[in-house]
Amino acid sequence: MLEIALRAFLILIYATFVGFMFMGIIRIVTARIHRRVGPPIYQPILDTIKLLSKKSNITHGLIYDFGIIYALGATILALMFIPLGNISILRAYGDLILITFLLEIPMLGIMFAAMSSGNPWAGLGAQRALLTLLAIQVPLGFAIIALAQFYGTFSTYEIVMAQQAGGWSIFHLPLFLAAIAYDIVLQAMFGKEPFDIMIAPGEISLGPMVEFGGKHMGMLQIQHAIALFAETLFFANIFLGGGSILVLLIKQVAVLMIAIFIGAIFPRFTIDQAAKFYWKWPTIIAALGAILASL
Amino acid sequence: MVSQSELVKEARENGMELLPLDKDTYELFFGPQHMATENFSIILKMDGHRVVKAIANPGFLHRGFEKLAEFRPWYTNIALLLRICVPEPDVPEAIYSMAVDELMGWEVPERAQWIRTVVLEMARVSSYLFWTMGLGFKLGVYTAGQWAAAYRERLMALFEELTGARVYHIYTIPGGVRRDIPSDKWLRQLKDTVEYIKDKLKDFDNVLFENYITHRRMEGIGVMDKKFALDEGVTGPNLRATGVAADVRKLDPYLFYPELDFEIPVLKEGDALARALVRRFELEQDLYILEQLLEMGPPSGAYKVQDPRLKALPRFKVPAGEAYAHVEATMGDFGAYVVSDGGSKPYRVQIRGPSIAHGIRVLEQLLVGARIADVPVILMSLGNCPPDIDR
Amino acid sequence: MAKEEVIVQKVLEKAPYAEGKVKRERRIEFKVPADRIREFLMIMKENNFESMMQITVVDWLKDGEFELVYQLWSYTYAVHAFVKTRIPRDLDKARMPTVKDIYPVAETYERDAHDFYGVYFEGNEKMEMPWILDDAEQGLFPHRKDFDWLGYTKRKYKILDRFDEDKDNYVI
Amino acid sequence: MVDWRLFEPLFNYARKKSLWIVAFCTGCGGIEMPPLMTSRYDLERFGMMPNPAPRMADLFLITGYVTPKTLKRIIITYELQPDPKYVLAHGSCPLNGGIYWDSYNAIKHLDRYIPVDVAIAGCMPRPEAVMDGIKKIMEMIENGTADGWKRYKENYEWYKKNQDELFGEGWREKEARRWIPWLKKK
Amino acid sequence: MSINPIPIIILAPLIGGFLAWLINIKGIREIIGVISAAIPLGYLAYLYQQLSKETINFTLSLSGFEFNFLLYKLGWFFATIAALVGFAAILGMTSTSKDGYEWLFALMSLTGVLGVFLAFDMVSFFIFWEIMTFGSFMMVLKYNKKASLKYFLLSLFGAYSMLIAIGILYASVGDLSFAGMSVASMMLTKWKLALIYLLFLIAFGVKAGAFPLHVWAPDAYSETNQSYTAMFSGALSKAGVYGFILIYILIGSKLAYDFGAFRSTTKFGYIIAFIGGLTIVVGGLLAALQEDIRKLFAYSSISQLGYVLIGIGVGTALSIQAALFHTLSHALFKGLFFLIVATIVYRTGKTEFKDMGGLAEKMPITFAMAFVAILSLAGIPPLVGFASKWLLFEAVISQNLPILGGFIFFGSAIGFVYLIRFTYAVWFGQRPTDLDDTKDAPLPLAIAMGILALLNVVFGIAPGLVAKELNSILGKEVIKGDLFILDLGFGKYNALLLTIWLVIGIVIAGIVYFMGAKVRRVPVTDTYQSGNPVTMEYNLTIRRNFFLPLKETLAFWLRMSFDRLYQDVGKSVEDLAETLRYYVYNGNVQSYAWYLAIVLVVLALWGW
Amino acid sequence: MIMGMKIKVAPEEEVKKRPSFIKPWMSLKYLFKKPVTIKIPYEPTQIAENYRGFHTLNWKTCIGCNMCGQICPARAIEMTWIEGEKRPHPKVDYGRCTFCQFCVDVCPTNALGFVSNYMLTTVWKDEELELFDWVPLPEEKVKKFTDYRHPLAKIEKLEDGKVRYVLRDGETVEFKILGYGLKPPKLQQKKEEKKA
Repeated sequence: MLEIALRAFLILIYATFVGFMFMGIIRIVTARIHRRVGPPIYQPILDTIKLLSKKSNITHGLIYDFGIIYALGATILALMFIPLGNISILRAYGDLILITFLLEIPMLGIMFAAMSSGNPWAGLGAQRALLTLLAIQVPLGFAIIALAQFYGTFSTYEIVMAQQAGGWSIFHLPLFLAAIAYDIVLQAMFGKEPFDIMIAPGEISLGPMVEFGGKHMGMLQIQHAIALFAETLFFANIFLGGGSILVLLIKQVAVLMIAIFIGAIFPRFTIDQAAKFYWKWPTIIAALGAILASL
Repeated sequence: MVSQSELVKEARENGMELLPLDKDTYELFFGPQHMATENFSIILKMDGHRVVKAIANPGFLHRGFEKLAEFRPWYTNIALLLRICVPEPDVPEAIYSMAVDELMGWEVPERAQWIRTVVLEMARVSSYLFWTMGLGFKLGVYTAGQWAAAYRERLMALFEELTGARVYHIYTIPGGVRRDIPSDKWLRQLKDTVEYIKDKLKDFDNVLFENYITHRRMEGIGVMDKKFALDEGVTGPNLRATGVAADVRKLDPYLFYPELDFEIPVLKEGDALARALVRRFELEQDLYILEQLLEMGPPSGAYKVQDPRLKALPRFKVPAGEAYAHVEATMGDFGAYVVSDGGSKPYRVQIRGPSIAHGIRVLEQLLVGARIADVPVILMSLGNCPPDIDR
Repeated sequence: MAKEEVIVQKVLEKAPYAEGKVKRERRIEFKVPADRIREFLMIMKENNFESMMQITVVDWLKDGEFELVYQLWSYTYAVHAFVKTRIPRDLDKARMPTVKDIYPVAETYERDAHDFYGVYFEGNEKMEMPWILDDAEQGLFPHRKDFDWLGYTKRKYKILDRFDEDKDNYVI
Repeated sequence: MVDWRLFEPLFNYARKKSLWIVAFCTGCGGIEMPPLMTSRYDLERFGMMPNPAPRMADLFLITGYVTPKTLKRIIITYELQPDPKYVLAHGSCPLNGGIYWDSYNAIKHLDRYIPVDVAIAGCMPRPEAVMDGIKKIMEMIENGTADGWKRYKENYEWYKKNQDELFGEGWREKEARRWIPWLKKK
Repeated sequence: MSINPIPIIILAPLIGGFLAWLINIKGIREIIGVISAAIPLGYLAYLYQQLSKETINFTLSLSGFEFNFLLYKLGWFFATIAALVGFAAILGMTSTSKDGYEWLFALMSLTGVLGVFLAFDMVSFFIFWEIMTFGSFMMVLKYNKKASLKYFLLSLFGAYSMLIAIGILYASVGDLSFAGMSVASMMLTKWKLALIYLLFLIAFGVKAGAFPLHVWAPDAYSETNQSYTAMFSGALSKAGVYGFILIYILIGSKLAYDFGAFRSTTKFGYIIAFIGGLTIVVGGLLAALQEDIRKLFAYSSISQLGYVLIGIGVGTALSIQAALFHTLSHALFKGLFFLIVATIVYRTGKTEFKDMGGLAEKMPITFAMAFVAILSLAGIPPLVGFASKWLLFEAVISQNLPILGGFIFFGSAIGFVYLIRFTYAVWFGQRPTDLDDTKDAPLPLAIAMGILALLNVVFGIAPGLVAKELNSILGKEVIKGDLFILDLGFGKYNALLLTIWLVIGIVIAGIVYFMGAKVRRVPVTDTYQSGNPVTMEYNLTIRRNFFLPLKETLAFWLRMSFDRLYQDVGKSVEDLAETLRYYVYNGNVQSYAWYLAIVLVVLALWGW
Repeated sequence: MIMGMKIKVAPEEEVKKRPSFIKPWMSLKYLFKKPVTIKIPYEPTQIAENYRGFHTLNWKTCIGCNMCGQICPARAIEMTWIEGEKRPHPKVDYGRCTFCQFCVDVCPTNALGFVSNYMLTTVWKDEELELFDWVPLPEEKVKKFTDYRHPLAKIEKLEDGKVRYVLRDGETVEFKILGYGLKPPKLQQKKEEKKA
């Protein structure tokens, strides 16, 4: 029991730390593409400390607080189910569908909190966030299906095991297609351009986040860090063959880099364009992958 | 803890009649504290994500320039009026100086004219780079924006060398310019900078102007047709994007422009994309003009009028009369109408900013039916500069 | 030079009540009585003066009159036309018919003239709409020549002139 | 539970190193903001970035002159910011009115309406000067002497009196209701 | 046990309803109604032990006809769901219902639904089916004539289809009991079988609200007593689901034999599954675009039933179990939702989203219930909605059906989407000033909601409870695992562990939260408005067209409306009637409607 | 459209751009190039030699003609009477100054000048804001500070109108301010006495 608690705690600390580093990497690499120096890599940690140490915070009601807590809690929950080398504790229960759902529900908490503020910008942000969610769901679903059908199992851990025997997923054509689709979906999950529609600072002033300040925003930063870690980890596990912590870290960074590159060079879609885009190319690619996998 | 019902109760107790909500639409304040507007506010009535009604709310930058200019000596006004157009402050300087020159009946020396032309073109390039930055930021390609702002710094350094200030140059004065060109080194540097920016234009094309998503975002929104544009007094690149080949530099030539060879971009679509592409092409043309000017080399001679009246500047008087001068700024037709009653101060100065036409009625009409995501793009594609609406 | 003169001739033929002259190359000027401004601008628009550039109000305090300068620009001829008219500057008499149906953009300039000078343009329904000025200056028409701008500023911001002797308070 | 005052140095360090700016260019100084934020001067090296919403921002840059109309928005935005918050005034205008010393529509002494921590000279200040000002405010944060927000809390009555004197009592409601007739009109 | 329980179970509500109608004194009729609705529930719960050993039979002979009733595991499962939701709905009706008329027909339809689930021959099945339809039709009729007519016409269409199918079956096999039929159906010819299948599809599809026969549901669900809608959607639509299972029982093996299979799934099942998939998508998307709170949930109900159809269509033991599980969860959360809607409508008197907002402050209990319901419907672990969806998904994908899996995946996202729309418009944001005096739910409604919410949580954390029961219905252990774990071999879901870790996560997050500085409550006018001051006169909430971007994206598809198609068909039929009215016109609206229905049926028979 | 004028219109295909999915990727080439950032404060900036910064005043050649005060658009210049000087000297208020340097242009004796120092940052406190208002010092005292900062560390107000300018290298300049305005303070006092 104690060992489990200890391991869970270590995973949590590791994920938070690496997540923050990822956020730092995003900012630095983006800065380099912009031809500037950029902040130090530990900058997100400082931001979070600052936000948590704010001396006055506002709330718009119970849900405003609870939504944030729920989002962070759910993210921690999702993290525990994803295999992380051999130290993960709940990997036996790491079902593909379950993790996919768990990675989405923090969004529900954030949306609840954002909307309870009654700010029209937050409302617009929620509208966009949900439609993005709806848009990515189609290719995401097909990608997951392709994976499950190819390996005949839903267990993430077993998929990782199978890859260690039969090569990485992306070296099989159906799963390669699924991986492409999933990677485009990841772009929206990370909130990077061209799918950062939900926050769009120049359009709707950060949308859902507009009313968060102080510790609420600080918790969202932690949540974002863990989610970033969890999402990349999930991708690295199911498509890039998993591995030990160190190997996984390298793969995660690689996944992250692609996201940064795409984010740096493309403008933002509008929400209806994004939905149409997702329902077109990524869906076709992923569905093709799923059909090929099921044959 | 203040709850909503308490607020309402309080308001009622204060005898305030609360009007019923307009439930079909909702109100959205776009600006002034917003990333997409520079201290300019648009009040939007929204339905879902579509704009139903837009009301431009200017006046956050009003300082009463036209009033203040009536109480400052003729020369001093240069230091004041250039604040009307912050991205290219040389334009108000130039038009005011040109109007005063006309009133004085001065023949400005060729060298001064050449320098003025160079400064105006540099201002145009820097303003277009600034605009590119804005467009990049508003569309979400921060890369293009960051580059544009960084490359603009090279021009800023040159301005600094020439005029002694980064932004508010206070350089073009009635009768010429304040300082001579520092050295030949400066000309070489300018040449290098022009080459450099010309080289970097390809990068902007790659990431911004030829980007698939940029085109998707900008085409078909904020469409103006020719008649609408002329009726609404639209000028500059915005007018050219609707298919009118009009450019003050060609129609009402001033300074060195009659001797220069450049092309006017004209597109017929009249949408945001057309406006952006026209601006993009003009940036290239402006660099080309600068190249030509540099090839021509500065004419020899004085850099300002030699006039005994300039000895006692605070008491410098201008003969009675009126004059109108206008130049082609990046935002459009920038004009100054100066009335003198023969005193040591102007009797009336009216600055005609192009944004007052673009930023109020045109904007209000173009925004109707636009998506909320299009609002910053339309705003940016019109190239508005709020201070010249507010003055 | 010929171009400008031809235009002036052409316009004056249709509007004999106006005075017209060529100021210089590409600048022409007309003087029109205030009550005929609408029909004159219609003639101008027919004569290819497509765009209105601005409406300038010049406050001739000594004459007790406002001079309204409607500035038009023709893309066809590349000529700038000043159409001048004079109206009394008293608040209740400074009224003009709107020209927003001829040049829609005039609506904005009329709002501007109303806000700063108190010229009322009849028929422009946005006349009362808040424009640039804040509530405090609303109705003071600060750009009029007889507006005590410095005194008002001092009173409003509770400041003393730099050259006033009392230095204890804020000094501008 | 835990005495957080012990961690105050750490917090101050974090506050200093992570100043988020309210994106509100109030005056002409706004044009020097993009160069500051972008590649050439790159304020992000110090962890600063412009933030669209005031709720999560720390630093308010008053970039130049302030008109009463803008000042209303500045006050509202300033009050939305969470404590601790800092104000940096650019150039001459917030200090004394600058070139608009005789303008009926430009605020002269900004510190009468909101507390200002640091002033920078210049019209407009060069980016380097602004960075100098930011460095100054960073030092002040680390020392704990950037206490404008405390002053605003303590002397709220005085600030409010000055604001009300300028705008008239109940200006918030008045300003809010200004556009209602025009919005409700069909 | 001397008295057979079946007639008591079935007829208690009907009798209670008559009594309530006759007595019609406020207070007494409520008590009678609630008791009469509680009797079936209590009795069914009581019979649970007995059923694990034996089934209960009841036969009624009436003028030559024999009515057979059988209480067996599957019927018990459905009947209990119906009785439970019915009880909750009736409890809710004590607050929302105004007169005895409603009590009569609400309870009558409960009788009908129970009868349908317990009937064991086609005649009694059909009769109770009609009782159910009639009761619900009368409920709708009271509120909206047009909606009721639409419901009536489509129901009639379904009923005639069923009648014809039964007729054909009877003519071919000469037996009306289920047991006899399933044996005798093996003798049917292929095309007759196909026709019967099609007719049954129409008959049950109408009741279940399957695409494209769903058009009655949004109107009927919204235009009736809102508490009753909980039963309407939670119990009555289950009759349609039960009907689809009946297809399997009656002619399933023959259909599978005759038409073969596409990959691992029978072809006829594939059709059902595909209808289900389309129902999910269409219902969900339309739900997101509704402006009326009742309509939103009506479409949502349609969408959720699509899952059940997919499960039934795939036809493996696992998928049927998943479908049954989802039937239960659908009844639980959808019943809860409609009770919430009933509360909102009852307390505010408003039904459109644009008139609401900020109610969470005023109705905290209802909001808490809504929170549970939302999490459950959106499929958020560890609530019951997730367990059933998860099962369904695994069931579908394990059969290698990617497209159907895609439907389910999309469905859960669209669930998210429309629920957030509901949440935003009703509970959060700025409250219109006229809703300031809104009170929380009345006690009976609160109790009814509480029961359903509690079950949502209980079955969510302990899905094994249901899984065990489902295993015993199908008679084999498909879903392994214990009380908290669902183990399929290729996938595993541990609800308890998940709950524990969620609690741990929330505790960690809570610690971080409470370490920060204190919070201060601010009103809605003190928010970021680009720096502008606002008053309560500004509308700060997106009240209408919240998902306008979605609407625009789907503009092309939305132009094709089956509702309008039916109206057009109806109109052309009307034209026909116009020309023929010299011969058959008799001035009676009802017969006119009958006439229309007959024409429609004829058209259907011709394979229109 | 335009009569009698030839306007060179660019061909449309040159103005128009073709959208592309591939070209944006080219911009990643800057990832490994050196940033263009100037790393202030670790890297010094080079600004123009004649950047219009703070003023200098040659106290010897200043004739107190108030030309500067008249031309100043912000009225930032106030003539100050200093003990021991025959003529008033301009006092520049950087809370007003727009750095247009018109005053330098009009100065008939070239006594007013400017240096490229431009940095003056203070805490917003009354005693520190004193720095914004000073009588410019001679060029050699100002120019020795090459870090572009304002030369004064602080201005101390001593008793009876005396002020002490403390330069940043510790050097001090002390003088007594008698009064402000164009007329000598003694005359002003006499006038007031007359009025009284």
